[in-house]
Amino acid sequence: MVNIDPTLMIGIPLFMGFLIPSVAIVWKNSPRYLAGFTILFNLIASTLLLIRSLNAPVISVLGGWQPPYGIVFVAGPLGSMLALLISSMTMLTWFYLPPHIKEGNETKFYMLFILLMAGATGMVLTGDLFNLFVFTEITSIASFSLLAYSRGKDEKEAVEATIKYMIIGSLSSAFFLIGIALLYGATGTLNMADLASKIPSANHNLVMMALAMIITGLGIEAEMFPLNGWTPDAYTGATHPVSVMFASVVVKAGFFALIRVVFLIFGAATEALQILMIFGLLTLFVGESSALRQTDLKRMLAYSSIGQMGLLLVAFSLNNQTALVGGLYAMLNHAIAKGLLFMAAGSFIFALGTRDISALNGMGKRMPVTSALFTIGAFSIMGLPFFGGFISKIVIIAGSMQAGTEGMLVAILILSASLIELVYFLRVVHRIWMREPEDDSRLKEAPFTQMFPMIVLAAFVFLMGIYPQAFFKVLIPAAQELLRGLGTMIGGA
Amino acid sequence: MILTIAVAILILMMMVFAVYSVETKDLLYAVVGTMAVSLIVSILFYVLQAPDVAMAEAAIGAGISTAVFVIAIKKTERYEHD
Amino acid sequence: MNFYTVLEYIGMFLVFVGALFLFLGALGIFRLPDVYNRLQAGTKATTLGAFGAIIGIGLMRPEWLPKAILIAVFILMTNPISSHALARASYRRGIKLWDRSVVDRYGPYLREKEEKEGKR
Amino acid sequence: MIKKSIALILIAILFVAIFFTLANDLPFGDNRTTTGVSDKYIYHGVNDTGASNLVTAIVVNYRGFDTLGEVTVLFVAATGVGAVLYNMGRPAGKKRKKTEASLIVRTGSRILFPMMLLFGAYIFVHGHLTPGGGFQGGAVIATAFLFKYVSDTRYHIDHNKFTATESVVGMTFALVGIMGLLLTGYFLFNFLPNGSPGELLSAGIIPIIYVAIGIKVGAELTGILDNMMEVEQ
Repeated sequence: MVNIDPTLMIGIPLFMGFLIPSVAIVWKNSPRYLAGFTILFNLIASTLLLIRSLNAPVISVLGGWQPPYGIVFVAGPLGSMLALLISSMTMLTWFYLPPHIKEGNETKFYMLFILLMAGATGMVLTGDLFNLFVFTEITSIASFSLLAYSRGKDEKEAVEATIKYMIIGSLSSAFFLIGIALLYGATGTLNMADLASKIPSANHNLVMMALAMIITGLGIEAEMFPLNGWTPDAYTGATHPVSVMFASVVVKAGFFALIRVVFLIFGAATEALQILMIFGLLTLFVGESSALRQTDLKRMLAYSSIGQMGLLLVAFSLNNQTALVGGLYAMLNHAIAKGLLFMAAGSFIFALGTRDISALNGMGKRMPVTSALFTIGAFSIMGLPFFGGFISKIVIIAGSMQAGTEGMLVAILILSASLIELVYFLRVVHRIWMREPEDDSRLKEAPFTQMFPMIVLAAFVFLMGIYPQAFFKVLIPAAQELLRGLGTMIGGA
Repeated sequence: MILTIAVAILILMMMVFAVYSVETKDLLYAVVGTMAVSLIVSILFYVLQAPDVAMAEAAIGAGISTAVFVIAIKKTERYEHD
Repeated sequence: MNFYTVLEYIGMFLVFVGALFLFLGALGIFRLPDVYNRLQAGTKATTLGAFGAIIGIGLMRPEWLPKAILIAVFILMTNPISSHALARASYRRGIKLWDRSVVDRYGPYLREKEEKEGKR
Repeated sequence: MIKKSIALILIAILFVAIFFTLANDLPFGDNRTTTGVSDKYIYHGVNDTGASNLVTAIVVNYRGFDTLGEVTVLFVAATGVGAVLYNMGRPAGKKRKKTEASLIVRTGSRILFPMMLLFGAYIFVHGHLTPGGGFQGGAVIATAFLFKYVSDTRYHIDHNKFTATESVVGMTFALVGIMGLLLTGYFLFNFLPNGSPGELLSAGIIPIIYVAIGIKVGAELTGILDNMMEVEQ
């Protein structure tokens, strides 16, 4: 088997990102194909990486400096699974892109698109804290810039959302950077494994302050409750494929970074987990109940996404293997199903020209295929049986049973939040299938290039609901990796 | 000793300028305030024996970004509204 | 007393003179009444002051002399140009002269030029 | 008013907490070189990398990958400025006539502009020997272009040439990394000889990377300025 070095998954996209603008001067249509080629390369590389990492974690040393002196890439099962998720979601979004990009801007859009992918991939693969910061920066700045590339009448809104996101995002990176500086001051190292071994002997106050700073900084990327002010505007203002990227790539990578710092470096610091649990529950309820009130389709999906991130936080802060597997399963399911929902919603909005939920009356008759796909995504998020969301919620609740009385309370809260979800998604689904349309004309279905990614995602949603064992094969070692911590994995190299 | 006092004075001045540039309603003055902060920061970097960083801060913080802010203010409005 | 000691004393003297002029320039910026007068102090005095200080340092450490001369030439060019641009910009923005100023050649020149352009 | 005072109180609490933690637990200026990775950088840096400027040794060699990332951040940010300004559109009307700069400024700019460019180039070419490097040199180059813009109202950069330069030097950086991977199995490995520290041609790949970064940063910052200047016309 060919071994592709994980660093190439960053190196090639960066190279192509720099290449695209100059080739575009000569050959105007090249950006799309160059970007597609790059994403394909990453997809293949991450698939191979996942297969390799199931046996033993793949470690790649940058510049030949052994850790902790240099930067190191560590691809365990969890990291490579997320890298695969990122590259495949990017690939599917690439298919979905064409009509949604403003003419004349393709070059820069595709460039930012693959740099966003490279940044997110770097975030999940790197084993160095400062390197994590650098990739977080690339990801978030690429997201602001992509957000600004909106089209049509949303332009002004998009610029406003961009500026909002930009201010909050730069605040988040400042917090993150101060946290890293404090950690470096307390321990004198930046390598995650080395940090994990040195933190127990470091100054407790400093470490806790650093943890607070880092959670604040990354919580903004991960849509944690008091820090998620940018989310609804960003999702609404962005052009539809970019919303997909936000929901399934950017936020997931940010969330993973948060979890990794808490689990791997701080060894699941129990105080931190308590706080994360409270914030997770708050995020869950605030997100879901705000989604209930929305009349704007994309805004509703955005708030639902916040709620789901809260669910993930709760699952991870339960800190046992079952709950972790459930959380990872929910993470996968949310990335896939929310991506599907945003794509289908994008197609609706593209055809109708409005984001209002009330305009969806009778869409089942006007755009049957897209409506069916939307319904599949909605069912999965709600957690109906035979869909991925069901399995994830069952496993999380099973995990919460292991956590005693506190866990019971959590399970009840998760179930009641699911009930709210059920209400607002069913409302939309009801409108789509049961109401009579005001205007009976058939709308044109999305072209095949757009339909294809949605069908693939829907197939995965089904697969996740019917045959979860296939996914558990990867997720269980991934959860064990998280619980065991990174320190033992590299062996203090 | 003298160096410590000088650094303390510089930090104090930096805080004053920072608060001023946040509080003032005239954005042009706010930009001048941030420029002063950058300048003091670069002097501090130099005192702390990081000339590389000091150069970067002086060129980017006090030079380019001030220019960008001034151009932006010229294109929009000079005074902040409530 | 060898050659380098003499150079060092000359350098010290130049630095002293430079510092004096810099001080006078700073005093002028505080004490003079309007923008244009302050620019006078802020340009002429400080250019000479910086010039003296830099060349003086160069004489004290002869191995730095070439760099010092380069810096001095650079200051000699940039300082007057920037103050010129500042003064011109402030005049065009309509900042008034001090009420006891004696002569203003730029104002009549500008008006004449505007009239010419108006005729065209 | 209430909001503002609550915010102020919160900030004050945060400030006190941070200040006392730092003052007690992270004594300023302590010698902590023995605890972490820094002793390796300090005592073996010159031998390992051949760069007599240790900051450069760390930034471009030990942690060169971070620098590649930072260059990308700047690249993306420059593109983002373009995107935001492009969407903001052109505010209609109110086109003030620009005043032509005076003869003195124009003549001065003709002489000073090449000197400023040269100074910027000096900073990044000597990045491995003296303080400074690609980012600083690039910023100086951008200042030179800013000066050109101020002194000559009709001056414009050629966008295509700037884009091409930017992407070629960016690719150079990435290629150096990929070549290291192909030749030795490590991304961004220093595959050139170190030479003797202190000479201009030493320190392996550092000068190549710093020249690339300098040109790239200069082109990008100039691009940002140009975007800001042009949005109205």
